Amino acid sequence: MSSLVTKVRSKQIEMLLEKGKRLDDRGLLDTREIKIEQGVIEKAEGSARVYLGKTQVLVGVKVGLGEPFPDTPNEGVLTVNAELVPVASPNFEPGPPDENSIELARVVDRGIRESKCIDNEKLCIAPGKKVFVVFVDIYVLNHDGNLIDASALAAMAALMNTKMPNYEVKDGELKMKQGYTPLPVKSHPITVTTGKISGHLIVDPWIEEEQVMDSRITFATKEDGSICAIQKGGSGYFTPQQILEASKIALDKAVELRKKLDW
Amino acid sequence: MSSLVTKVRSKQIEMLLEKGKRLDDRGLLDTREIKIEQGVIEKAEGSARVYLGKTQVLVGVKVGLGEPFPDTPNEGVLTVNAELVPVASPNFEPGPPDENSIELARVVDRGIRESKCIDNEKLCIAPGKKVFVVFVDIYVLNHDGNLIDASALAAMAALMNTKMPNYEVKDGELKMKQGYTPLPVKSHPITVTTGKISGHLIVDPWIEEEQVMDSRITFATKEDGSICAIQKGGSGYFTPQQILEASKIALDKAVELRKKLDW
Amino acid sequence: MSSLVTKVRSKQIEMLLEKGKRLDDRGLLDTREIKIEQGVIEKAEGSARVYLGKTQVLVGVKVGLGEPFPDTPNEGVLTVNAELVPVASPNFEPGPPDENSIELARVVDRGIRESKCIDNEKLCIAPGKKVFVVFVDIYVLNHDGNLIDASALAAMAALMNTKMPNYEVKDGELKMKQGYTPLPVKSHPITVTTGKISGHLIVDPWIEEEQVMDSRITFATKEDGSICAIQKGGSGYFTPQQILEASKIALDKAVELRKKLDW
Amino acid sequence: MNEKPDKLIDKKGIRTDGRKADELRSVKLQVGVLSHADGSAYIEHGKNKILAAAFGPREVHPKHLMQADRMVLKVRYHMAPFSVQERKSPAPSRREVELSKVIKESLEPALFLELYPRTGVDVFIEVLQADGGTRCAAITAAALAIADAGVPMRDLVVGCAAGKIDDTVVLDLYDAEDKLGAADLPVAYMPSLNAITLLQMDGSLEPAEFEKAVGMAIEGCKKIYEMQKEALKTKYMVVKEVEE
Amino acid sequence: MNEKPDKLIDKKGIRTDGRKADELRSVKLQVGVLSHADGSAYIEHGKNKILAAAFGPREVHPKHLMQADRMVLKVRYHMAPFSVQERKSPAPSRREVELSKVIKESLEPALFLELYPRTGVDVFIEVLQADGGTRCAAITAAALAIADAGVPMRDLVVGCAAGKIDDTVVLDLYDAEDKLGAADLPVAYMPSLNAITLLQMDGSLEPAEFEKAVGMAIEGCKKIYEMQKEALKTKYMVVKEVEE
Amino acid sequence: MNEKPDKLIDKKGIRTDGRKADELRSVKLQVGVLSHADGSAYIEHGKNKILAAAFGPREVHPKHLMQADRMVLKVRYHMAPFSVQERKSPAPSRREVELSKVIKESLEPALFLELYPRTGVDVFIEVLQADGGTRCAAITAAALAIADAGVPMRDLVVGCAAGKIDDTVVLDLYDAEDKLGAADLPVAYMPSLNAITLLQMDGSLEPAEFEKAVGMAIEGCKKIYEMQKEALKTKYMVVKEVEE
Repeated sequence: MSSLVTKVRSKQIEMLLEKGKRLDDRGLLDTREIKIEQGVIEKAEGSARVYLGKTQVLVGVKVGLGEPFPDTPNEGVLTVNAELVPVASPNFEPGPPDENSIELARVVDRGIRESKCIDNEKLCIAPGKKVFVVFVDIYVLNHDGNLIDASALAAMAALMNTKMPNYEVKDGELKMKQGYTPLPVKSHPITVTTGKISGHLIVDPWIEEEQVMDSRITFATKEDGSICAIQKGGSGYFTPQQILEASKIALDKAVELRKKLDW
Repeated sequence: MSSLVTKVRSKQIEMLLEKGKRLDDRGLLDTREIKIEQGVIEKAEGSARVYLGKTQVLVGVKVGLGEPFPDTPNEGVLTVNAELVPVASPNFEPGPPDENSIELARVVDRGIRESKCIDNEKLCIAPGKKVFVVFVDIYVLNHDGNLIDASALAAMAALMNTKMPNYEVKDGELKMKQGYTPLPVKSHPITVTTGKISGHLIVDPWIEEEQVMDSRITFATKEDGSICAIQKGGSGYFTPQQILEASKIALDKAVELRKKLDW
Repeated sequence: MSSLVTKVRSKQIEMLLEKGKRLDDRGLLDTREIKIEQGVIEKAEGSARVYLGKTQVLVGVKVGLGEPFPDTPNEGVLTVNAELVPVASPNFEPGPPDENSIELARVVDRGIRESKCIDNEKLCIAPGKKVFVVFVDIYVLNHDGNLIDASALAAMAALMNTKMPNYEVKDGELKMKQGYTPLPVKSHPITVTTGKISGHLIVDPWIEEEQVMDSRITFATKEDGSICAIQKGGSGYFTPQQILEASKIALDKAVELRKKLDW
Repeated sequence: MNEKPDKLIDKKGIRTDGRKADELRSVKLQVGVLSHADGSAYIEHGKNKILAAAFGPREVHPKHLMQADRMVLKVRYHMAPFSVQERKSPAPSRREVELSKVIKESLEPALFLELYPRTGVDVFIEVLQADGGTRCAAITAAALAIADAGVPMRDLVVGCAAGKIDDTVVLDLYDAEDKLGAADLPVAYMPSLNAITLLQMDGSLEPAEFEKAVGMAIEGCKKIYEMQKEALKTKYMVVKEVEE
Repeated sequence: MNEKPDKLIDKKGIRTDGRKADELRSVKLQVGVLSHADGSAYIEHGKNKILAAAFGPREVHPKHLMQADRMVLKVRYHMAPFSVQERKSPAPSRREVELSKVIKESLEPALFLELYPRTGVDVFIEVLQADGGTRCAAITAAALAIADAGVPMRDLVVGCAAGKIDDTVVLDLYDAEDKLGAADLPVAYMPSLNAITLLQMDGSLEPAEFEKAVGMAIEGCKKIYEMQKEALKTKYMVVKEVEE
Repeated sequence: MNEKPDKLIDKKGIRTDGRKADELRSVKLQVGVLSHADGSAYIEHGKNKILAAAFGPREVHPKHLMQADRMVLKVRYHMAPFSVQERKSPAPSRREVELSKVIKESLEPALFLELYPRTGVDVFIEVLQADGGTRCAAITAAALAIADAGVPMRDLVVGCAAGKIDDTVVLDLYDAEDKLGAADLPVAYMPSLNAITLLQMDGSLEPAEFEKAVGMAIEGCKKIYEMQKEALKTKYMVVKEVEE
């Protein structure tokens, strides 16, 4: 977008915010409509597509076998990767992950990992030798803003939908057994991002807002009301007061979403 | 080449084709002179240099040891790689393989693989554990057109010239024995490319023709007259009738070449 | 630097050299002041920072475990890598090693390897299976000229400062024992680079001289006065007579430095 | 994974997924599915699920690829890591590079490249789930995405494979048939111009079988072509209704 | 390597390295340490040893990254291969890419980006030895390097983490506390503007603990800020003395 | 592979390949062997088989490498995957990057770089088979390729190594001598200017041996120089005959 258009749009957005309104008619603390479809990729061990307004994220989960890390011989391995697929935006280019997709993957990873929502020890088949390796691939299909929340939601929905093949170790050999077991998901972190535009805090910024936004702050929180991951982004700043306000907003929205999603 | 020069040359080529002639005095279905030198790289297990007119391709074959693929535990591994070496053309740049060299390698690979010309099971030393890995490296040294046919010919000539060291498994240990065995080559696919310039089909296009050519179609065929690989290339199209015509041309030329080469 | 500035500076340097002088008041065969600090990175197994005038090079040595090369089953593995860290010069860019850092690493490597200054067989823990892998990482922190000599000096000083953990093989298992052993350094190659500016040979060129220098020649020599590595660099040439003169200079300076450093 | 069946086609001419020799898999097409692409389409062809987006005509990036006398079409065929049995690295494989090239060359004949010099059209194809015949389904979707972007075309391009399983020439192989069958022959075609714009084959075909397979693939293309046109119409009808 | 201790903080509130809960590690700052950078600084924060250099304002390279309406700040956070226990490959890891981004975004609020369009400032950070809290120490040094390069700033930026070990909220975690503790919360702050420019967290914190940790980190930042100003002053005083 | 022989040179001064200490391997040179390069040459030096091609003077690509006050020479030394015992990956190794640099610097003194500003010459060297001393043979061929391209030169550059096997200084080491010998000293030389443009060494040499080796390498260079001139003459004579 040209610099002039950005400035005009920026002014317009600020004026609306002064009146407690947003371009798309939401209130400052309203989340866009959420739609979750699970099991959309039958060939993957788990999958979910999330629509957050027009933002569309597909997450596929593949479960493979591998070796554990030497310092956690009894735990499975979780890998989160994000692709900003070029179908999603004229600004995405094909190629190896850039800083934006790496940050996205790492923030989603942190929410999952730090909430300890997966019972990692149940992913161990033979301690120190064979464990399940869970690949969570985030595929952003349409970028209409707030990729972090949409991706975190899609990743959790896909993990909740994931099944693992059954294995047993017999005479030192690994054998596949009949049937599947659901991935052991113990809790459900909810990730809420708040944006700041000229002093106003707004929830779930969409793309027009992101383009004029000072900064954002993301909180992943658990069922018990504790915080498990935070990420500030963007070229602006927050006052300590705004940070605390954003944390409260995130906790409130999480409660609201848990009810809606029954998580 | 500038766009104007291309257009003039293009016109000239078309006018000649109308009269059944080509820039280099060949008939439309004539192949350039072929010269094959085998064993030119003494240190490689197999090698051949092919001259197709001024086009020059060197293929070296290295035979190593490796593990078989899990789904074919009794078969050796064949790998075809092509380098458009920058000595060959002012338009070739050093660097990792681009789409042209990857297509070249894969088309040659397909001709070899689908014709089943190598007795893959004879490349197995210890089932599921040790097999021969055959690296076919195509090195384009001078690009005067029709790299596919020249490369396919050079690859086959090099494979026919390839020797494998002898191994035996003794007490679970792999031991090299005296002498060498020829690579088991069972048949000899012949690859023929036909180009289309403003409706005319020509065999073995050279570089001046390639620069103005609509499209090309390559057929690899076997001794028994069956087709084992096809590749259409270029930004133009063929009618179904032209496709069938090109297939007949390729089969006829293959018979002619087999006689000439005694393959 | 602009081409004009370079020419003026070049002229100035040449005029001084005619009078046996240099821009920084050194004599033609004088080395800049050398300062060596060992053990500056406590967490590395060895380290040293060398100041050669304003040129500053930090070398860290990490000692790990790995497999020996198949053709030297009784020897440890030495790996030298150099990073022209972008803090060191406005002309250094982040990214994979370019030809300059690769040459630097390989010349330093050659001095160490060809002098046989490390008792490689003492780096073997279990022949053919486990050996020490010694990573020498050259980190150029400030580039004020003559990186080769500064880096070679820092690498040797770091290796002399390196300790290896103690291991023993017990019942086929590798066990770490108490304490550390110094890396077995048997000799101390000294590397001296001579530059040529319009016929004058100068020792230890600094950056202003390097920018106008025709070429350089580096000799690594041992305690016994033998030469173990040479590298000519730069776009100019040397006469055979100049080469011999440079070799004598290098041998003389090495003697002088050995005294100073007590190596 | 699964055992190889004795036969891929039984005495009655029924294939392992219940189809007859010349029967297409079900095909579902949707146009205009992505709000930030200039054009887009989604195809479900059997179990293949593929998304295509077109951007342009726009500036060519990087600039040195710009052509003074023609439009530059760039195509990327890419498979999602979760689209296949074993997780695929997102880095482009040699297969994906080759397919990107042949798909590009299958679409170029449909475009008036020389009429839009100094511009570029980028087509991105994402295979979300693969089940045999992805390049053909990708072409079908890509052509729709380009049309949806408003780029003038000589005709739509449509892809469909034929091949041989056991001793029978059949239409539109799915994954298991592709892997265990005797030959696969993907074709792309512009029906109103009777032009074949992609043709590949691997396996083994007698000349007569080859001729039959080409004909069968073309018939398959023609059927899907009707659905393509319908999908385009539907989208614009819907748009029209909304606008009223 | 080392065994996990029973407790990271004892009954008297003393941590495994002898510090109290709200005690900083020793910090040593030096400005203008590299002769070929436009600005530079060196920090020893506990056992962290970090070098930062700033170049600019200068031409943006490569050119297509130049912005017509603002200065472009580029930041690279990089760890020396020998800075950590196991040798680290010099190729940038995903962690280093993310930290480069958040550090850049922590420094940008201090710069008058819009006043210097079409120019660029490059900040290179080299972690020579890492002992927990490198991103915070890196920010402290980077801000000094930028100031040393003479680039106008709204305020210095200073980094300091807080966190939780066992059940206690503490200041400035070192490596072992970071790995074995319950939460780490790095903060960057501009004291005179009361602006938080970096905030990350992983682990588990109750809202009240979070509030406490943010406050504690800010107090830590304020202390280091005084040292930053001193370090800048010292450098320029020294320079002045030399010039007289 | 092969066992190490007891001696690399016997009592009569005969080496394992039958040569005397100061004897060159057979050298075969051919100029103008590639039709699409501006200049080209092929060398067989012992069992080394090397192809060199020169392009230019032409535009520098990418443009930012262009120099306003001089011609830019780019050199790539590259080994074919099948040129050595174990298949070599076609990606450039660190060794190939270093050799490309020193070969470039061995050729630059022969060119009037400052007379052709804003232009570039690219030299591509392909080692088809390697048997010790490839960098020297590559230089010999590269100089011929540049001359064949019609780029003005101060002199041809010619490469030849000397070295030490057992206790004897010898000329032109082949692969086994290189690997098992005591020192290898590759030299490039412009005979009519008495200029050494490449000199490297690894191994161990006394100063006197070093002096002897340099002298021996220069004598070797002079012999090959005569063949170079002959090869150029032959090509142009042939060309002349054809033109008549």
